[in-house]
Amino acid sequence: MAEIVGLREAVAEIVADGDSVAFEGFTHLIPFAAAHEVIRQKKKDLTLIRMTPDLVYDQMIGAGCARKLVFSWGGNPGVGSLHRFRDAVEKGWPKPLEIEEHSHAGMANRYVAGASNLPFAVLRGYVGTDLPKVTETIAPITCPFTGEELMAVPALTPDVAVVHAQQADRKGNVAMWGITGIQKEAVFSAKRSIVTVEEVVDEFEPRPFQTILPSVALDAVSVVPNGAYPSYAHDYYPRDNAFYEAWDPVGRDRDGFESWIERHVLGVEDFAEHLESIRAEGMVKQ
Amino acid sequence: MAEIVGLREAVAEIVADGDSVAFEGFTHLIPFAAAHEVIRQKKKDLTLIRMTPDLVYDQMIGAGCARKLVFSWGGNPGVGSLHRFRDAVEKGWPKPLEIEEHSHAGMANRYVAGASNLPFAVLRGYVGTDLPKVTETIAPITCPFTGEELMAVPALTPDVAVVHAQQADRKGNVAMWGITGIQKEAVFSAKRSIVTVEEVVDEFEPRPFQTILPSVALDAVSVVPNGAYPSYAHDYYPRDNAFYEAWDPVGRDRDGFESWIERHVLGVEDFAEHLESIRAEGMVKQ
Amino acid sequence: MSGNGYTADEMMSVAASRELRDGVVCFVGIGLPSEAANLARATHAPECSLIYESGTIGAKPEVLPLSIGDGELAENADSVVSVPEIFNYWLQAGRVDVGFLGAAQIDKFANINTTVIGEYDEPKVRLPGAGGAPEIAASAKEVIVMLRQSPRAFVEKLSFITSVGYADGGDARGKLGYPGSGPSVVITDFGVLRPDPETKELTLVGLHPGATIEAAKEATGWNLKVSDALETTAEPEERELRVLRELKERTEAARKAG
Amino acid sequence: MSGNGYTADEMMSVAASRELRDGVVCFVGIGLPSEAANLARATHAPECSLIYESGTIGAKPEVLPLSIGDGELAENADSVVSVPEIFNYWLQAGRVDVGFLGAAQIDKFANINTTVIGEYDEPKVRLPGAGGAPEIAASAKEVIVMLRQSPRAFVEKLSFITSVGYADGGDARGKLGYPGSGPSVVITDFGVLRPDPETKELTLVGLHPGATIEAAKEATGWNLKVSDALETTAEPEERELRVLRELKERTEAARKAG
Repeated sequence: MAEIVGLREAVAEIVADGDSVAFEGFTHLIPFAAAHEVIRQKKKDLTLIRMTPDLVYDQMIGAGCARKLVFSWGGNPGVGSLHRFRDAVEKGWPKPLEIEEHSHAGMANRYVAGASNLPFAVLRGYVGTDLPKVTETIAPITCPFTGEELMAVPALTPDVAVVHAQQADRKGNVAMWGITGIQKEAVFSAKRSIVTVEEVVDEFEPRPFQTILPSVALDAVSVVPNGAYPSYAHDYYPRDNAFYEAWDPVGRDRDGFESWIERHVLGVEDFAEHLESIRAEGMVKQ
Repeated sequence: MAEIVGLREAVAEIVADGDSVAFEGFTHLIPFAAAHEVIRQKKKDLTLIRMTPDLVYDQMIGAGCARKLVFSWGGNPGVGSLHRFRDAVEKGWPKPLEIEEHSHAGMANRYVAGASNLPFAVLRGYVGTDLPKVTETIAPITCPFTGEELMAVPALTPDVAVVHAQQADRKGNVAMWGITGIQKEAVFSAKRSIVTVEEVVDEFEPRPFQTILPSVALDAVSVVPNGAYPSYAHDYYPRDNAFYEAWDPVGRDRDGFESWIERHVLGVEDFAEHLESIRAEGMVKQ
Repeated sequence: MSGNGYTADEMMSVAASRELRDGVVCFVGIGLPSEAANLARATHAPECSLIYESGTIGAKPEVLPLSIGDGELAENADSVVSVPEIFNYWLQAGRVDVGFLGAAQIDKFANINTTVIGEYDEPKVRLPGAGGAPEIAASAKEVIVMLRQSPRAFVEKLSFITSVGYADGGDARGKLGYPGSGPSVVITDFGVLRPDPETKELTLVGLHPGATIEAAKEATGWNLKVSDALETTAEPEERELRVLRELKERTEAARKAG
Repeated sequence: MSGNGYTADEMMSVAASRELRDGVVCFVGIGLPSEAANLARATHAPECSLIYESGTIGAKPEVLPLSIGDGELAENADSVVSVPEIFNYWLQAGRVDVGFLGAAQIDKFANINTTVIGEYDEPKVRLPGAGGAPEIAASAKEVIVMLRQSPRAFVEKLSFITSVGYADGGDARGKLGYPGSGPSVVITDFGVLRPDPETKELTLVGLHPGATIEAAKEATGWNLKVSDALETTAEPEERELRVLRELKERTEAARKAG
């Protein structure tokens, strides 16, 4: 059963040093506010799991929260590289980053297996690619009925899943709509969960392609307006493409990055202050 | 891409003697109209696949369409036995019926595997029960990562899936809502599909828990108002519980059954006439 | 009808409803379990979340569903999901606290038969089959079973094991690797049975008012063990009886109208 | 800019868009493939159904998405489903007619690298990685690849095989057991390459107007084979160019506003 609590309290109670954590949101509804709270609370040695690391993990990696990254596509979409991710992989700064690399289909099915309490998932993939040479968590498996050989990948079972959604009701049921990606599976695969939402409402309206995460499947729900910025929340605010472009020079330089994190994440109280602080520097268009 | 065609034409073109067919709908939206059309066209040697055979398969079995039944729960819900099903299993009337029996979880995962183009699915089940002694399509499988033993079941890949839904749009996209059970997986696991709908609309309204089957995943869409009667169509008409109770004495007796099928299915032109004909005999409450 | 105006079936439903703690996630079988679970929700357990295998989560039916997928179940549910999702993401994933099952036959180790009486290939009675029961029995953290006690239902040896309770007893269930811990209680029209902590054999631990040890033993197809600390079930409270009867009246009225 | 007012990149997008037949289900990669697929949808293939890996089916974007999950994609889609469903029920299930991919590097058998340049453990360039490409390459009935031709992109040996084209050529792909038949065409800024029916080696079968065999060979890191029946690509029609430019202008405007 979800409790509706402040984000600071939720992160303090639910995320521990050394945890494996999955922040999900496929371009849409990326939980930036929760990630910043993790950075502010200086959580460390985290295994970060996410299909598309995006800026959210570039920031957490650069801030030194991560020991390992499990992922399938690491870029700044439509812009270029994730420089903090590359600096950690290529140069070990601020600390070495172990990586475990899959395809999207592999990651998605690993979450499904975790959500289903199965130790592995099966798919048609990886054969003939070089991924099995560099990733240990891929193994052949034979169909007991047809003898056909397929590939197995182990379940993802993060200690904590963190997602952002549009709305919660007063009982802590959560509604998200638009592109909902892998969020349900991430939450269901995890031992504990935090959901940030734009707002709490008395009742959900029917929406196209709406997904409900029932309260009984969740632990903490925190209200954080604009909590997915600079990604977007369908029917609330658009993606700030300009921020994604502006991130490129910030992330490119170690000192510039550290100064940015200090000014806009570590040096502020919460996500509302973060938004004010980047707006004051002209980094926000909205 | 779905064509919007008459049900008679759809069944004639899409269902062949000897096919494996899955008529799905979990209490809700059971495709009775399509089943009657199959009976009227005297299709035979069908392998009938369905989690809950219900009256719809009791009628098809009694009418001699079936060679085999793959299922997980065969009863008249809240009423009692399916007498035609039992007569076929126990006495071989009107012809012997081979059965392949699973649990709901097994059947559901078999459809998921079929929909995913995988030869098998994995679940935690069957161990310690007598089902593996009587059902050949259950086999142990070992996790290549943990060594844990689980159970595998082969994919269901029906030749034809048949479901009923509330609405189609003019392009043949289909919307269903309320309890949607296993219908999406049944359609996606099948080589061909027929969807009957209550009506065609210009545009779908958002509905709670709505599922869309895109036109490109379908073959034939046929408009049949009340096509799920005596089961129900959420927001259209309720379940006719009285018909389910009235079925018990009809199904109990071979002659009574044959006469009923002759009068109300074989002897009518279409489902609208069927409804008139049972209403004339006082069998319909609605 | 017992002395003070309630039937043995009503006592059974009330006793079973009391086993459901408030706030739990309960996977409900149709029939008697559904009646008891909804009685609990309408009395002492308003916050329990009822799941039906048709895919409804947090169902709040006003009348008892005749089938497992009545529209009533979806109407005010917190969520409605697909059947694979209910079985994989909820039941198998260990999100169900209590599985609430009926049965045609049960043995002394709380294994359940809902498949056939007699030989599988030449059955005396062909029952409906497994449905959701095997995986509910496997994966719910705890299982409550309710069925009327009789020598034909409480048998020494099942014709068919559809759903596993404690297998051959002792630690046999543990070796099967199921996530759930098995049946914690069996509620009948005579009383309450619980598995012995060691042997896992079902033991009579409670008698409903008016029932006797002798009658309970006669209604059991094996030599039923009786607890030294046998308790007597508290009679149905007025509110429990009223709510149960109103629920059944509403259900009957809806069924006739429907 | 070529003589009559279009760039080589525009020619590439137009040529790629022409490969998409109307009515097909197309799984679209972001960037150049998305541009070409939406050009096709806005010209000769209005009924093609565009799928993006974020879960949108029948997406109809008015501007090109910057990322694979822009809200624009969900807005008018026929359906929006979860990521597992897109990969399992659509792509792996064989419901995708055409996979439309970009690449960082490609080899003569149309295998693709989007992972690293150099050694995996000490990469010269760390690329984004696999994303959806390996399974698109595996399971789409047919694959269209588009990328700019250069010796660094068209290489004799890939640093890393992220997605399989024809493996070592010949019938090597068949032995991998994938449902799809592999890349049918590679569109570049120089021309059109197709796999030899026997050896599966990419062969230059078409040159865009103004391009030469020599230039195409120089832009290729292996000894590029040239078809005896080399064709010349038809120049972009006025409508194709206009629609492409309007699409890009709308996209640029939305990006600046957004």
